Amino acid sequence: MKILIANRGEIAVRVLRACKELGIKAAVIFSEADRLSPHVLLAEEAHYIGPAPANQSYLKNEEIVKLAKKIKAEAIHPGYGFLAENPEFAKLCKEEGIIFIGPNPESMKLLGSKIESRKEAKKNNIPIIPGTVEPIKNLKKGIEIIEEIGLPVLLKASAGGGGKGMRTVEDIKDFQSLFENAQREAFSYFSDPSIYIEKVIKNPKHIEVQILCDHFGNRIYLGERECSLQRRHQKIFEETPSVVVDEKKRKEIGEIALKVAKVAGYDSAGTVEFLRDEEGNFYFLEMNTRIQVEHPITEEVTGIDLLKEQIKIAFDEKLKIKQEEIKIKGHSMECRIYAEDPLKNFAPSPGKILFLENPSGPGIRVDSGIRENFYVPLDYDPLLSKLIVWGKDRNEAIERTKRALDEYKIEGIATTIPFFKEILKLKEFLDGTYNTATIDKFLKEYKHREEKEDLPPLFALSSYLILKEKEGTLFPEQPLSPWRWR
Amino acid sequence: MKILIANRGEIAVRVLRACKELGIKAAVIFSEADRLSPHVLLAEEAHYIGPAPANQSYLKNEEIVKLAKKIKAEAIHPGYGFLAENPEFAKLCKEEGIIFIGPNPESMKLLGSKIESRKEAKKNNIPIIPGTVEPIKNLKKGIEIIEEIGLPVLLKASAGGGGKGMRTVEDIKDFQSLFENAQREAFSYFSDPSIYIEKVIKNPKHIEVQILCDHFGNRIYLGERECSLQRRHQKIFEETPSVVVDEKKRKEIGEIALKVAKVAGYDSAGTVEFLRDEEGNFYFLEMNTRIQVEHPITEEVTGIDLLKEQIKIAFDEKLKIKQEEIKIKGHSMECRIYAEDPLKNFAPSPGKILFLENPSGPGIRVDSGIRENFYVPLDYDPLLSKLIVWGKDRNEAIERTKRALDEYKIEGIATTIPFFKEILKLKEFLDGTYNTATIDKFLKEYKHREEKEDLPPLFALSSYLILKEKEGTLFPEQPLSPWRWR
Amino acid sequence: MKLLIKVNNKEYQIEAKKEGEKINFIFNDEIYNAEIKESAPGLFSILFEKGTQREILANKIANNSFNFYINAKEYPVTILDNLSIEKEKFKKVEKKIEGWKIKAQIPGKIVKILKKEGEIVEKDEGVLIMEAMKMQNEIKAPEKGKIKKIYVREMEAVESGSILVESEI
Amino acid sequence: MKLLIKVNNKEYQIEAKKEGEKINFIFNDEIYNAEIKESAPGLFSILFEKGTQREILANKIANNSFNFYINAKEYPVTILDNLSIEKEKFKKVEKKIEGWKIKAQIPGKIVKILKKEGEIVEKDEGVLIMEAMKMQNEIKAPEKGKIKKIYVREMEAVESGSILVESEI
Repeated sequence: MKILIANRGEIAVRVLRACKELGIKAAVIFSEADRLSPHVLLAEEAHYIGPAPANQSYLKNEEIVKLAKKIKAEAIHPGYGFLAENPEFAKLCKEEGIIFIGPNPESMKLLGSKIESRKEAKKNNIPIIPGTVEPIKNLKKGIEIIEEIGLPVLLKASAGGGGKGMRTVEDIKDFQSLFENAQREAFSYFSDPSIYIEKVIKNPKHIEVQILCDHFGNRIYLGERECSLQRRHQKIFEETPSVVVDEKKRKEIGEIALKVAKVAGYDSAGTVEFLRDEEGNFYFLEMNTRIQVEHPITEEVTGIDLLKEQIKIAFDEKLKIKQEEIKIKGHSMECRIYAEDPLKNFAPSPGKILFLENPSGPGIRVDSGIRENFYVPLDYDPLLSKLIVWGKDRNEAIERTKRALDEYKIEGIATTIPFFKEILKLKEFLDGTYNTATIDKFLKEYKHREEKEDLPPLFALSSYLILKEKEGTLFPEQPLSPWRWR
Repeated sequence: MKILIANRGEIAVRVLRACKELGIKAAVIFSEADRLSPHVLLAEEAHYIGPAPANQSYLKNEEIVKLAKKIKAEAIHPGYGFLAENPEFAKLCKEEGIIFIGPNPESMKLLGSKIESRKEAKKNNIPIIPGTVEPIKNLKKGIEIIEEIGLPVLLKASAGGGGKGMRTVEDIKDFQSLFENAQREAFSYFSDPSIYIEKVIKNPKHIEVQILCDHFGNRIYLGERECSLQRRHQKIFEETPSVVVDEKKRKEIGEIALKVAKVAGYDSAGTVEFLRDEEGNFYFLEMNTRIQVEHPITEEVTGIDLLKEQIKIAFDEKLKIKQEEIKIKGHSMECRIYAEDPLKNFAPSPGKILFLENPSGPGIRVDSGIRENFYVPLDYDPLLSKLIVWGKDRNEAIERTKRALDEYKIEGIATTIPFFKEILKLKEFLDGTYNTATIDKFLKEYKHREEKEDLPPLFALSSYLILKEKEGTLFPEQPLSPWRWR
Repeated sequence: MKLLIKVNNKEYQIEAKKEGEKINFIFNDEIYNAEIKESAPGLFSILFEKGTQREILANKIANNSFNFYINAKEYPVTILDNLSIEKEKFKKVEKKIEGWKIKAQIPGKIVKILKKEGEIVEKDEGVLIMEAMKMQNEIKAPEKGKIKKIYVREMEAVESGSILVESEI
Repeated sequence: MKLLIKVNNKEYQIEAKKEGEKINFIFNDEIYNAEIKESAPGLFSILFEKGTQREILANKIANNSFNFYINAKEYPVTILDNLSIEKEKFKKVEKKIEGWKIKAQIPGKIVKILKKEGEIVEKDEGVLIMEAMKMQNEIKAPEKGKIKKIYVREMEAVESGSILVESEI
């Protein structure tokens, strides 16, 4: 058996590992920018797919399927991002007789549409954020709905995305002008003036449920992940269990998640996302039809290898794990290490990794897509690696994460490692009350802690290098970095 | 609070990590050979202790205690080896008001003597290997004992060690000459002709029980470790649970282990070692009064950080974990990676590590004392690191270990990594029937698997380098390694 | 020797002496003794007499100018000795006359140019938008100035360090 | 070009050609095409046309002589081209006349010398005992011979590669 991995970076490495443990051969693809990427260097088979830009390489669905057939791979694993949630690609695979490791294209398509899945959820009594499920076109209907669900509300273009045509209504007096405004913008961007109205959930927590569904109607949930630490709606840190979810709530949202999967005919590993309001109500948000970046923390507390389960399901195996066997043991958290400079407003920091030392020891796992001497390209997502930590309780997990961040040395480019060291001291983090707004609020006053104790060693080395240079005992001047030969 | 770590290599790193997670400051010591060892580079405080030979550095008990007092450390952690099981050192610490992180000197002394602890065990109805507990001096008494316990038996010099004065008696006819022989040799080496007789346990398994005992009489056991894979009586691989230990047996030997601890007044983390014969009988062998090399596999299946517990106990904390809370989850195994060349009869292979890549991903932990560019000194134990693997069952643990060994790249010196890849294919390993003789038997016909598939890449690179050299496009000749600048 | 060390644009003055692999220096009236050993190319272990140990990666980016990394934290450092201090002062004067230049900090693509040559821009006003790693960043004017020259066009790919925009006064 | 490659003392003959970073070679009547890229100093990724990828560390130990490492496994490799092949043959003849030499494979300490100069030793008979990393190893005679010279004393520390004992015939 052979699987073609149609991705790059840490997730391609993760899939490689799962294949190896299952005794399945694996081949990877690489763009011009990735010839020397760790996912290639770790693979025993690798194929060039195109130039650096993703639309000329990792997104070339037809070439990828053609390659799979050429090298006699039975299946394609899409990872996350790129082609992972593209129903057309899943369909193409099916038509060409290649197993797509993910859900069937129909359920993917349904769940990929926020509006359709919201409708379907409402029909099946799954709690959704109060508001319209059909687009509205006139003011009067809008006022009726606001009277029903209360203020504040969010106006969203039906066809929208990227915040275009979005308005928040705090006061009913402003509704008319904001509504007309939103309609105009929606029309000018999408040629469709229809507008949705949704209640604004204040300071929500983002909590999601991991599920596994096979081709035979077996479905289980594997507990939740709290992903409320977000920078501009991008998750940066996740943990499980959530401080606000107890055994009873876990069962409740787990069963809702399975209902979503059942309604949609879902048959793979997937994640059902919820928002939780300050009163503790959960609302179905959407379902992600892929393996997620943050899947490892669920693996850590359940002991179940989600990648391997996902692959086995795709190969028509029956799910052997029973719901009652799922036990959550201890606590796990993940820090996403990005090539971004926290001191420069998180500007991307591509470049060469001059020194790398991964943390290890008890409870530490690093899922990484980099290594020393690797040049982080600027063409793709800046996720370098994920620091995944397990502890017997939340407190031990926090102490270990701190310890591991101190050990973790990615040097030569700026990363989010120093930023996480500060996050872990935040009161809202420590007491678990944080929500999706916490990080953006914190960032307004963020800077690295001034490490006064770092000054003497910096002075010592500065003096050493300059005096050695004057002595003429330093290596001769070189165009790049004389103390860094590689 | 501050702890002085009186050790080096991976165990010093392990203790550093535990201290950091507990919020305790830590300082390390280093010999002349270890100025740039990872345990020093990872520490925030380090002190030179003496020249490379251990008896001038890591064994200098008085200097170490003096240093601890000078830098205001409250406690010393001895790791394993060096001063870890030296009751004189433990006593010295106590006298100087420094906490020795280990048991009280009296229990250490009692358990350090094989003969004394065997006597004490017999007195307390703890099963020991049949034979004498008192030295015998005449032939007649010897024959009586053989009649009682049966052949074959081992004759051992009371004062002995290192195999001196040891004889195996298979046939009673040979007893007289072998006995006299052993006596003579014992007398010439140790000036003491007394001899012990012990039954030979054929093809034994080596199984040990981890325990934790505090200063308040609380004692728990944390399951067993099977350490039967040994090369010349040196453990090289351990796993837990043992294939031959079930829940009932675990409780039985666990309780025997706690009895040993109780009898000896033991009050720290420790390990009670047993031999298991082919009929499934367990015999108490000895107790190790330190944290052991193989402790991590117990941490993996119980979720308990043994180092942190050991330190807390030494600081007079009460053990909070109850026996009934200890649950064994999944399966864990450890490969000891040594700087030894399996193809050259395991000759030591000190030298510079030119390339290092540690495995990671789900279920993988590496407790390591090395890094890239580190020069492995020839003055100490050749243990480089430990590959520790967890899987939800034995099968997953094995598959992961194989995967991790394939990922693990220590290059520039010879290591036991390729050797483990072969061990993991052994029938006796896979079915769990292996015993302490398995490896030595296997080694007689051992060689690395001839990897025919490695030849084409070797040829490609050979051609490339030689043709590049002829072109003159290779770097100019250098005294050491022109393609390896560092 | 007297050294002026700029760390993160803050200036510190020390007096340093080197003996073999040992460095003695005085900072804030305190004496420090450190031994320095290279643990890997470009990596240095600094061990102070009292036991403090830190490992630093030194990445030289120009003469007397480094990016140092301690525990994955970046410290841009410039070292000036007596002579260089004078030169630096002179350069500062020169610079004042010349106005400012904006260089690309990272390689990327110019997505949009927001100003024209000849336009006056205020401090922190956006001048152009650059994209790298799927992220767009607005590049702002470091000081008030009049745009003298724009060296790039929209959709142009630029290398790290290349000059994008120059002002006068 | 014809090359003789010795891997683990087994000899293989190939015919190789280099074009840029690409290597074509023929081995056992099969044609291989590979692209070679240096992923880190001394590390090379070999990518064959059909997709096979392997990474090799090359540690040069002498002219035309390397220790290669694939997946942590050491392969001592010597590469001989047409010209070198002749030289090597000549050297072999020379060697036969000279008897053998024992060199230290690793640095260590001589613990005990078991033979005297002038003594005849059989193949695999112990000549001396060396200690390194807490382990003692008996060093054996590679062939039968008469000991001509012992270069070391008991308790002497020796470097890797230094000659310990030499025989005649």
